[in-house]
Amino acid sequence: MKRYFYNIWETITTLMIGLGVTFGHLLRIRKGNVTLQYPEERWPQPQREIGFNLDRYNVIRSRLHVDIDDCIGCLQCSRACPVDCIKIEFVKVDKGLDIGTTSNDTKKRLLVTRFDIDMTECCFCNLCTYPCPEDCIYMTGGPNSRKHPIDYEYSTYDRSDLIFRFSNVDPDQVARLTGQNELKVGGK
Amino acid sequence: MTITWLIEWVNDSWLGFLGLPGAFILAVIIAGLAIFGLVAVHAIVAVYVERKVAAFMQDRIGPMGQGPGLHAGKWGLLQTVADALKLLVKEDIIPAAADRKLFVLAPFILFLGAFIAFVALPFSESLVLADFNVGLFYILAVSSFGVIGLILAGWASNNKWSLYGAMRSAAQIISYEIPAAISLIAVILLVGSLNMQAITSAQSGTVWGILPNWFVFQNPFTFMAFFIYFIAGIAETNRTPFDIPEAESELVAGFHTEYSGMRWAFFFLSEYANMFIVCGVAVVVFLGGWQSPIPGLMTGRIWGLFWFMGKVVFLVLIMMWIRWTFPRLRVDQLMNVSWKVLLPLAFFNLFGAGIWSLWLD
Amino acid sequence: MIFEDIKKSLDQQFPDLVLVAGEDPFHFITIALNKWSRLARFLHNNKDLKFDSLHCITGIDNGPENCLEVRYNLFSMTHRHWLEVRIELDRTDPRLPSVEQIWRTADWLERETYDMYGIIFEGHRDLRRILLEDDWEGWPLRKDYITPEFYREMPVPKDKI
Amino acid sequence: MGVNKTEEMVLNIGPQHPSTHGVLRLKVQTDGEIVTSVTPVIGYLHRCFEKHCENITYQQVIPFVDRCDYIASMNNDFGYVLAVEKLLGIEVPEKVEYIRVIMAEMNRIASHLLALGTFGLDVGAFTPFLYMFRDRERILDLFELTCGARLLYNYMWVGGLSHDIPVGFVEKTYEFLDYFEPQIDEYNNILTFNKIFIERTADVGILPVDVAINFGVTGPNLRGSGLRWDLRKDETYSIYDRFDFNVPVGQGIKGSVGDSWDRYWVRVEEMRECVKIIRQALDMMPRDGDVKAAVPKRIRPPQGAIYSRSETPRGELGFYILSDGKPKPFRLKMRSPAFTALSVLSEISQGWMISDVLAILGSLDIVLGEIDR
Repeated sequence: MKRYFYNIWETITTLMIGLGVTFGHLLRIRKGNVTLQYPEERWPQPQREIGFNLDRYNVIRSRLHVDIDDCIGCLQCSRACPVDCIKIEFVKVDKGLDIGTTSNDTKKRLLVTRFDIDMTECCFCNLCTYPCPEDCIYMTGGPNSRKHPIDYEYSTYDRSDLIFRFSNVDPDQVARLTGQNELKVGGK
Repeated sequence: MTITWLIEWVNDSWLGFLGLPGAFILAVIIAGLAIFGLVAVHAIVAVYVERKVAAFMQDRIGPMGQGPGLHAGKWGLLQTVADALKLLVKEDIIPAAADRKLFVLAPFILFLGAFIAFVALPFSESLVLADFNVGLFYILAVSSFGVIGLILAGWASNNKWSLYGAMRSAAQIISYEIPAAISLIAVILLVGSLNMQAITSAQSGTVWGILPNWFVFQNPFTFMAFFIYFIAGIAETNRTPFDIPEAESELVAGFHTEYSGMRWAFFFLSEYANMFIVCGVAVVVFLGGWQSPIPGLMTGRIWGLFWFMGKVVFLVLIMMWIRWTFPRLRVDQLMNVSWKVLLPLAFFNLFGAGIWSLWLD
Repeated sequence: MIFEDIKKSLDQQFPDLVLVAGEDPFHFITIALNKWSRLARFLHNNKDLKFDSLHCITGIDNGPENCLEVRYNLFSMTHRHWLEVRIELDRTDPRLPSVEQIWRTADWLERETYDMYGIIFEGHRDLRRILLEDDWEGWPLRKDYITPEFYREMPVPKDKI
Repeated sequence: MGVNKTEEMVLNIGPQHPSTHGVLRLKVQTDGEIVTSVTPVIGYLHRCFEKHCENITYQQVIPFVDRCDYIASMNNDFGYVLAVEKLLGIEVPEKVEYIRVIMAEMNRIASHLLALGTFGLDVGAFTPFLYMFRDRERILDLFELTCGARLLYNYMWVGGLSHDIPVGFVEKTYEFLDYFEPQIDEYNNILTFNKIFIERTADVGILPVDVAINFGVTGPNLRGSGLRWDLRKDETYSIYDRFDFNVPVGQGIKGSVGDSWDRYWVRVEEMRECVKIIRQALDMMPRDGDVKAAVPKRIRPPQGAIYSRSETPRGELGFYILSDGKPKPFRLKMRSPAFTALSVLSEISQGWMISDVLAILGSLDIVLGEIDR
């Protein structure tokens, strides 16, 4: 009998405490609100204490971008990729020809005819960006904002739009520079 | 403004050529439309309020919109309207294996149960559609009519989850009718009438000096009866912590798993209508109906309506508050609460109230 | 108990049980297939050993020319010692006694090994595929497994670009 | 009474169901509301993790390990890199160890928050779930600040970390801990000591300790059964021996030892211990040092096999790695704690009601990504 009434008493008190907690939140909604109203407000909003200042990032995981002019076709990124979403093909250029240098003053020896990244397969592990000797593959935004601004929505209507083709070499140029169509296909 | 008054009014107006039967039909249609309007508006407002209240309790801000166009009005005020429109134009799906006729019928039966109970609710001193002398009994009787709709819905869907939901809700509603009714009897005992207006009038004046002479304050037994009735009422409307018939995490959506579009909206509508009925009865029986909380102040027809609605909304808000705080009971615990806690307490209350009234005499 | 003691007590109980005992870089014993059932019961029940926790069952395919292998990692919660038991199996008809009724956790772990390698655990009460579909063909983790072109007439996806 | 039995019905809970925590299917045999047998059917999320690992290098395995237990990726990474480092025999710098411990414990809090929140959701409490997600979000924010990712981090590398912690991380973490500790009391007020919640979970799904060991149940589920067993204490790895913390166990405060409430309570208490560990680690952490100093250029472990285990929020995560001296693992077996935890479900949920089965499932805290791999 005592247990019966104790149970009722315990029920009433604990439920009242619970009601108190929710009521407190109901009253403190202005301070406690955590909703971010997406189209009006966007995520990195330091003034709202949600998220952090972009300068404070070490790294950001976002869309991959390649500065193709700096690429020397070393295939390091393609080898590092665990899901094989980077496809690179290149042509060897004759020794005498000059096809420019990268921003690190490395002389380019290979003409990258194809540099495709399938972002639908990308797992955002960031492993491809570390081995790059020229720092030309990186994820947009964050600490790399000055190289390429962030693609905030990063959404398309068509899946095929998520396959990014970076190479800007046209076939005529390949023939002119090499004099032959001997393509050495890279990638795994 | 009873239904008789309405019939006479129609008969006396330029529509008099219809004769008494025609006037009767017209009056019933007018009254029905008025109730339906009230139910619909209440549902729309209550859904909005519920979403906001829930959101605020959970540190969210709920439906929002900050301008015209695709947004649902400022502060999301038009959110439920938009939802209702969406439900209206949604595809109506009837599962191939369902019992077609019953499947179509079930939501209307459920809604009807909530709908016809409104007839006897006294909204104000003179605003009650049918002021019968068995008003309270009538409301209790017809509001359990809806359970037939629930069982039909669960059965006709031909879905195991729905069946479970329906069976649970049948057991639940039948169990909770009893403590609810017995706690109301404690008040009926004191008033000596089942007439809703008579119960309201019995609560005029003051008690303990300052408090209004409502039954919730009048004596300790009716005070307890109020809580018993309110808890049982929450159970009757299938809301958390007694929402086992639709128990989202167990039964997907319980009896309305297979429903969509407007048919589903009728389930929703009747849930909110049921909430209104339960709170309305609680207000009339325990909280002085349309009487002002400060006796003598702000009385009159319009104020009466205001007080009645205000009290109902207050109780509905408490229901929401409870819903968004508690976990759900298990089905056997639910029965335990009803039969082993609420029912003995209700009987004890009835007994106490009887002694109290004898002692007062 | 350290490994040497465990081995000593095993040698006492079952002479010529242990085929190989080595370090790779951790201690293990390789045993003959037919002794496993009795050994398991002994390891579980013996008071000094009391390997009450079977941690992991690993199936291994040593290549199309070599044998299949099953490795058991046993641990004693009371005495806190480890033992790795290795059993080598014939590739064409891999069978070994089940320990599902000794360590109940072996139930699912053995089913998983069966699912991936086709190793049949005799005496298991419910030996079905666990992760793959019941009608899956082949044993995926064997080294000579060839990915099918179709599964139930659905093509198996390939690289897009 | 015994004859009063209705026809049994098979109820398929899942693969699409609000409270199966992923794509799990439970074949439940029911007699009215009473459950007579439960058969979990798994594999809907099978992604050939182990087959995949045989075709990629040790470094590339880490993103896939992340995706196994996606709720506690840091802990999974930790377990994996410990195994590979043991195989390689490399020592990592002091600072790396501290950062790893901080990250692992933070993720443990985040994981427990999710476990408790969804457990609340399973028994019908919606609001605590959102409170817990709100706080989990702050941890994820900290992770995002550190490594750019919110869920699948790929932060711990073999021999080091992908990045040093950013400027202001330590302060932000202290701030978070100060904010978080009082929140635990709030969860207790709204959920843990709520009588309805106690009624739903206490004495429900009792898992006796011998059954737990025999079924290989580990982690908070085992501790909920009353056994003081935590790898961080009992088989210390990394630098856990330097910290002062307790191992909470289920004591049957509201029911019997090993019931669902105890498993819940162990997680609540563990969050407090995590806070303690993080505080100590932040205090003791060396402020400078190269986190990539010990990262090997090429990971080619010597021939051999290793079984290494670590304590994740779900229990003991074991990796059996067989190396043949090539840059790719010859065989990598992951022994996932949730796998064994789910296998005990059919044992402990017989005779309970449908609602209880889901409550027990919630209290076991499974992640289907790890079970199906």
